[in-house]
Amino acid sequence: MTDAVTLATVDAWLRRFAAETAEQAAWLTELDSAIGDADHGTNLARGMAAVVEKLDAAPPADIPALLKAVGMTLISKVGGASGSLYGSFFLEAGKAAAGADDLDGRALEAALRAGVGSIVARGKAEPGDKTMLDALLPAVDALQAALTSGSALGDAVSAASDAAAAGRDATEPLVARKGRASYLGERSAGHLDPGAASSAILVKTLADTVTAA
Amino acid sequence: MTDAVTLATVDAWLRRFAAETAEQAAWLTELDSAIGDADHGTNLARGMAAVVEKLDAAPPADIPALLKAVGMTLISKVGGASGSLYGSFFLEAGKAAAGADDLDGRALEAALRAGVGSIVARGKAEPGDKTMLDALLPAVDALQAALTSGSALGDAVSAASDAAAAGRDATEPLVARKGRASYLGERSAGHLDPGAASSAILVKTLADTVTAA
Amino acid sequence: MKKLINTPATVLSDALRGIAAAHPDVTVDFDNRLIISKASREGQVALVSGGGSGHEPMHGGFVGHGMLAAACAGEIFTSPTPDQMLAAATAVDSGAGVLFIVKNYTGDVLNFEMAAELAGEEGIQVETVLVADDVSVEDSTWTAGRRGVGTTVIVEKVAGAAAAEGRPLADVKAIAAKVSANGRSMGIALTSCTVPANGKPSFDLPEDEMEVGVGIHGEPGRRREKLASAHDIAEEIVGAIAADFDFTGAPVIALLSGLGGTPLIELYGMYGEISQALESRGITVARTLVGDYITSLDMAGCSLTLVSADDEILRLWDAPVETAGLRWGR
Amino acid sequence: MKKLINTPATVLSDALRGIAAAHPDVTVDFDNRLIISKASREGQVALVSGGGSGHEPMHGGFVGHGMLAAACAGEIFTSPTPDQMLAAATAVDSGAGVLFIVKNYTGDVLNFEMAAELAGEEGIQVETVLVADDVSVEDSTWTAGRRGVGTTVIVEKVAGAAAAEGRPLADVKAIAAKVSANGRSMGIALTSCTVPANGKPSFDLPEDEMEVGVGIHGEPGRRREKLASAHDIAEEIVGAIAADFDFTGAPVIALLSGLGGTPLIELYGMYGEISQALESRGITVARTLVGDYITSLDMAGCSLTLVSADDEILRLWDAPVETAGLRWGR
Ligand SMILES: Nc1ncnc2c1ncn2[C@@H]1O[C@H](COP(=O)(O)OP(=O)(O)O)[C@@H](O)[C@H]1O
Ligand SMILES: Nc1ncnc2c1ncn2[C@@H]1O[C@H](COP(=O)(O)OP(=O)(O)O)[C@@H](O)[C@H]1O
Ligand SMILES: [Mg+2]
Ligand SMILES: [Mg+2]
Ligand SMILES: [Mg+2]
Ligand SMILES: [Mg+2]
Repeated sequence: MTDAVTLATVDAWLRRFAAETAEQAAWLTELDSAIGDADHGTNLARGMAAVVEKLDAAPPADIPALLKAVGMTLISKVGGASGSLYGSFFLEAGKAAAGADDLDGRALEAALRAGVGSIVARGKAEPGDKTMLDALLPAVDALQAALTSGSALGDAVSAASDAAAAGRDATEPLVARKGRASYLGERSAGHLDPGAASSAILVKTLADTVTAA
Repeated sequence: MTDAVTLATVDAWLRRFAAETAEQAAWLTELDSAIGDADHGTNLARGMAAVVEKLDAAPPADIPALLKAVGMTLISKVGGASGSLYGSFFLEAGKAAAGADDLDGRALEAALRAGVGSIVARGKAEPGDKTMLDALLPAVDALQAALTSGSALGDAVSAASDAAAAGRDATEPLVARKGRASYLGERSAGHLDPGAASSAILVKTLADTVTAA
Repeated sequence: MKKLINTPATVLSDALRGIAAAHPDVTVDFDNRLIISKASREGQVALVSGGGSGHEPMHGGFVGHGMLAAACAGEIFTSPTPDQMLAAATAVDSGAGVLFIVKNYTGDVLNFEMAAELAGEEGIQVETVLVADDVSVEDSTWTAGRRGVGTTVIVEKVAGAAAAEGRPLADVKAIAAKVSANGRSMGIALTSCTVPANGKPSFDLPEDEMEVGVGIHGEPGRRREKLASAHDIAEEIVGAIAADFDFTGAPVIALLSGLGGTPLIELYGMYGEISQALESRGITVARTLVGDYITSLDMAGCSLTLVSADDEILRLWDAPVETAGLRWGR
Repeated sequence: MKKLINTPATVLSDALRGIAAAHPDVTVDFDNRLIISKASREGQVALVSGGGSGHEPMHGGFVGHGMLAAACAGEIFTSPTPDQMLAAATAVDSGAGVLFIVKNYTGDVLNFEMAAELAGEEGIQVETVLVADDVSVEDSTWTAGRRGVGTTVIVEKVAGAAAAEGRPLADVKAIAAKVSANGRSMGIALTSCTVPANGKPSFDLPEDEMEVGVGIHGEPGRRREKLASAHDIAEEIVGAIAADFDFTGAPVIALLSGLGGTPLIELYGMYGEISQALESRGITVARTLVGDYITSLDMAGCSLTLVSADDEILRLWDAPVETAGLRWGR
């Protein structure tokens, strides 16, 4: 376990996320099938496979470049709401990390918060709207709280992952107000939000990668 | 039981046939669904219901007029192969009965044979082609044979009915060469021909009516 | 059975009401179940077709300028009756005669035959052309012969254009007969259709099987096979059609029709494969239609029709047509 | 899952090959998944639309003279990406600017937004019109708002005619926005569709139930009801649409679209009922389309769209159009 996130760690994180989305694609699509249009897992897996290809073909030189490459690839390969939102997330996170070499806890938190901020800016959703933000916002908050209370980086990202999972689970009873699920009105309650589910995977793979590093 | 077929008997026969086709419509359509286009029962039931309406609205004065009315009604209400073939059958039977008052056994046989002849003339099928003729031809032959051997009318029509039923059953193993079932080639074997099935009902209702008269 | 209908018994009459409401350029004769063109046709040969319903847009959707003068609608999958055909001929004949376009089914043939006799008795000049293009049915003088399927659409279009040019009945008939002779079709189904009055699928088909060589009436096909890829299906259909008629001599009009329950995205995918299969056999496509033109209620599947087209056929194909189902040039 | 396809992953690229083969008057850019019109458009505003695939003929079938200059095809039910839209805008802009026609889905909106920014940076004048016409979704500033469905087809036709007349971008946008504001839609489904990559129906529906208020992406509707007669469904749909917008003030363009798995005979039956339901509410129909125009893969069901049409809209509606999916006047 280390106390800063290196380029290798970020690379490993996103490859792990790619492997995990491929594995969970059917489940994510299943969730999207209940309250959306049954493509979330397929889309994300396709996009992350393209990301891995990109990373293999042209390994970025530093973390900001890597995050930018991921964002651009997702934007140009995924489509749909999540392609544009996850794409913006990585682009903005990359911008926030500009100039940095490794990311310590604070820098990681700043990058993630900037990414989440761009999802808010683009999608105009609020907490409780039953979207990926319901997993991502608590995750960033938990990361911050843990770092503030002096936790080591590994513990802090684990806390973030737990918060994302809790946030994902908390979307189940919600009535969606953004995204396709909002078309269902009351019928959207009783189902996990697929984007929150994939976001929880995103944060969990980060935690797993950092704690294994 | 009588020894000649009266107008009332013919009228009763066709009403009985109408009732019976209505009752057996689903079965006939089921047979047609296996090797045809799933409409034989529906079509015949619709046509015979129209016949009954016609007989109610304008009761024909004699047997030839009645048979003609039945033929015209079937031709104009049924459509498909069987509408035209059963229609011709009754038209031609009516012509053969022209001038007759009641029909004795020989006159009945002549009328039916003329009717069957018009099915042959129109449809150009031969025995063994897996059509209604496979029930009708044996029926007329059996009627003739019984009358020749001196049977009473009732026994003769019962023999005709048995022959029609046997002819219907004998269509099962045949490969169809006429009608829609012929499109199936070898796959038409193993199913009763729907037209033979309805023809057997036609002859059976005749026998039932004559023996009850 | 899940259908957007009122009751099985009124499917046809309800549809006729909808056609009348949607298409002000045709007249619907509800008693006789006719769809009649309002396009002027003075002195021209009038084309009349018809058949069982359930194949929409065929035939009612092909009534209008440059195609049919009238269509007779039978009950679902049941040929119309001679009365209907006679009423149609009477309604549309302007003295130049009537051409009956008949698909080769016993019921259609017999009923149109009677109608032609009746019309003749009323002094209407009637000729008939028969379409029997389905290569999945073995052709033999001992049987009812081949079914008439997709070539019918092309016969109606091309002969309709000839009629609109003012050609005499004998010419129009000859052109129709030429198209009919030059056309071959074959279809496959992934599911059965459900006849409303029957209420259940006409045949059952396991999830991993398809029927090869189906017609348009829910009858099973010539054989059942494992569900294949679009590529392999295209090879099979094109192979069978090309084996039956030499289509390399002249460019073809290609019609890939859905059977009613197959979405356009699948049809286009199929057409990509068909186009390759044709090219690899040296067959040149001059004109293409992809969509629902001759259907079988809600059946999932498709049928391919090729017509070998000389210059006259192509010219008449390109002539203006204005119907609900086919329209260009006006 | 029974589909006429090769593999789920190639459904879109296979369909694009078929479109290219079937329609010589469009160019298919396979890399960018664009369908581009070959019709001359010098100095005219170019319309670009697009969205997830599975709704054919929308949008690719509406590319051609008098309608779209290009369509961007996304994966099944997945909005295309900004790259595609930028490539389309670049390919079709002749200097008069580009109008993006966008259905109101988060993905479509976000991706077209990014594309508009990128195109702006490249000096292409871009305007956007949003379609959000589905009355089965409650309209609220707190939510993503209404879905865009059938009105899109009418926006594309009418705005395309305005562009073909040489009207400037601001005018074409204003006309498109007027049609969009005047349009309302609602759909019902008897079955779910099956997304190829998912391999099973997106939702299960018992034999005797239907989904009311469905969109075109296999999402369940607003509620589930007992399967009703065509008459009652027409009353429900027309009632909901008429309650949301006053259509008695001007004649309407009515579009009854199948969802991909519903045969035309059922659609016509439905239209007969809809026409009555409209009449009984004092709504006059000026133009009608019945058929598959905006679909949802193989879903059985239909959607009704009404657009209140002033003289300008009607005139532009009647103007010539030459696309695979809509064609008249040439
Ligand atoms: N406005 C929004 N803000 C944040 N997240 C959103 C928004 N709209 C949708 N999402 C997220 O996107 C997810 C759906 O992604 P996906 O299925 O890939 O796209 P689409 O809805 O276009 O098919 C939803 O589950 C939700 O979490
Ligand atoms: N050429 C023919 N000669 C005699 N009977 C025939 C002929 N063709 C068909 N049939 C009979 O008609 C029956 C089918 O009738 P029906 O289903 O009502 O008509 P269709 O085949 O037009 O749907 C067949 O089962 C067969 O008995
Ligand atoms: Mg989705
Ligand atoms: Mg039949
Ligand atoms: Mg029939
Ligand atoms: Mg999507």
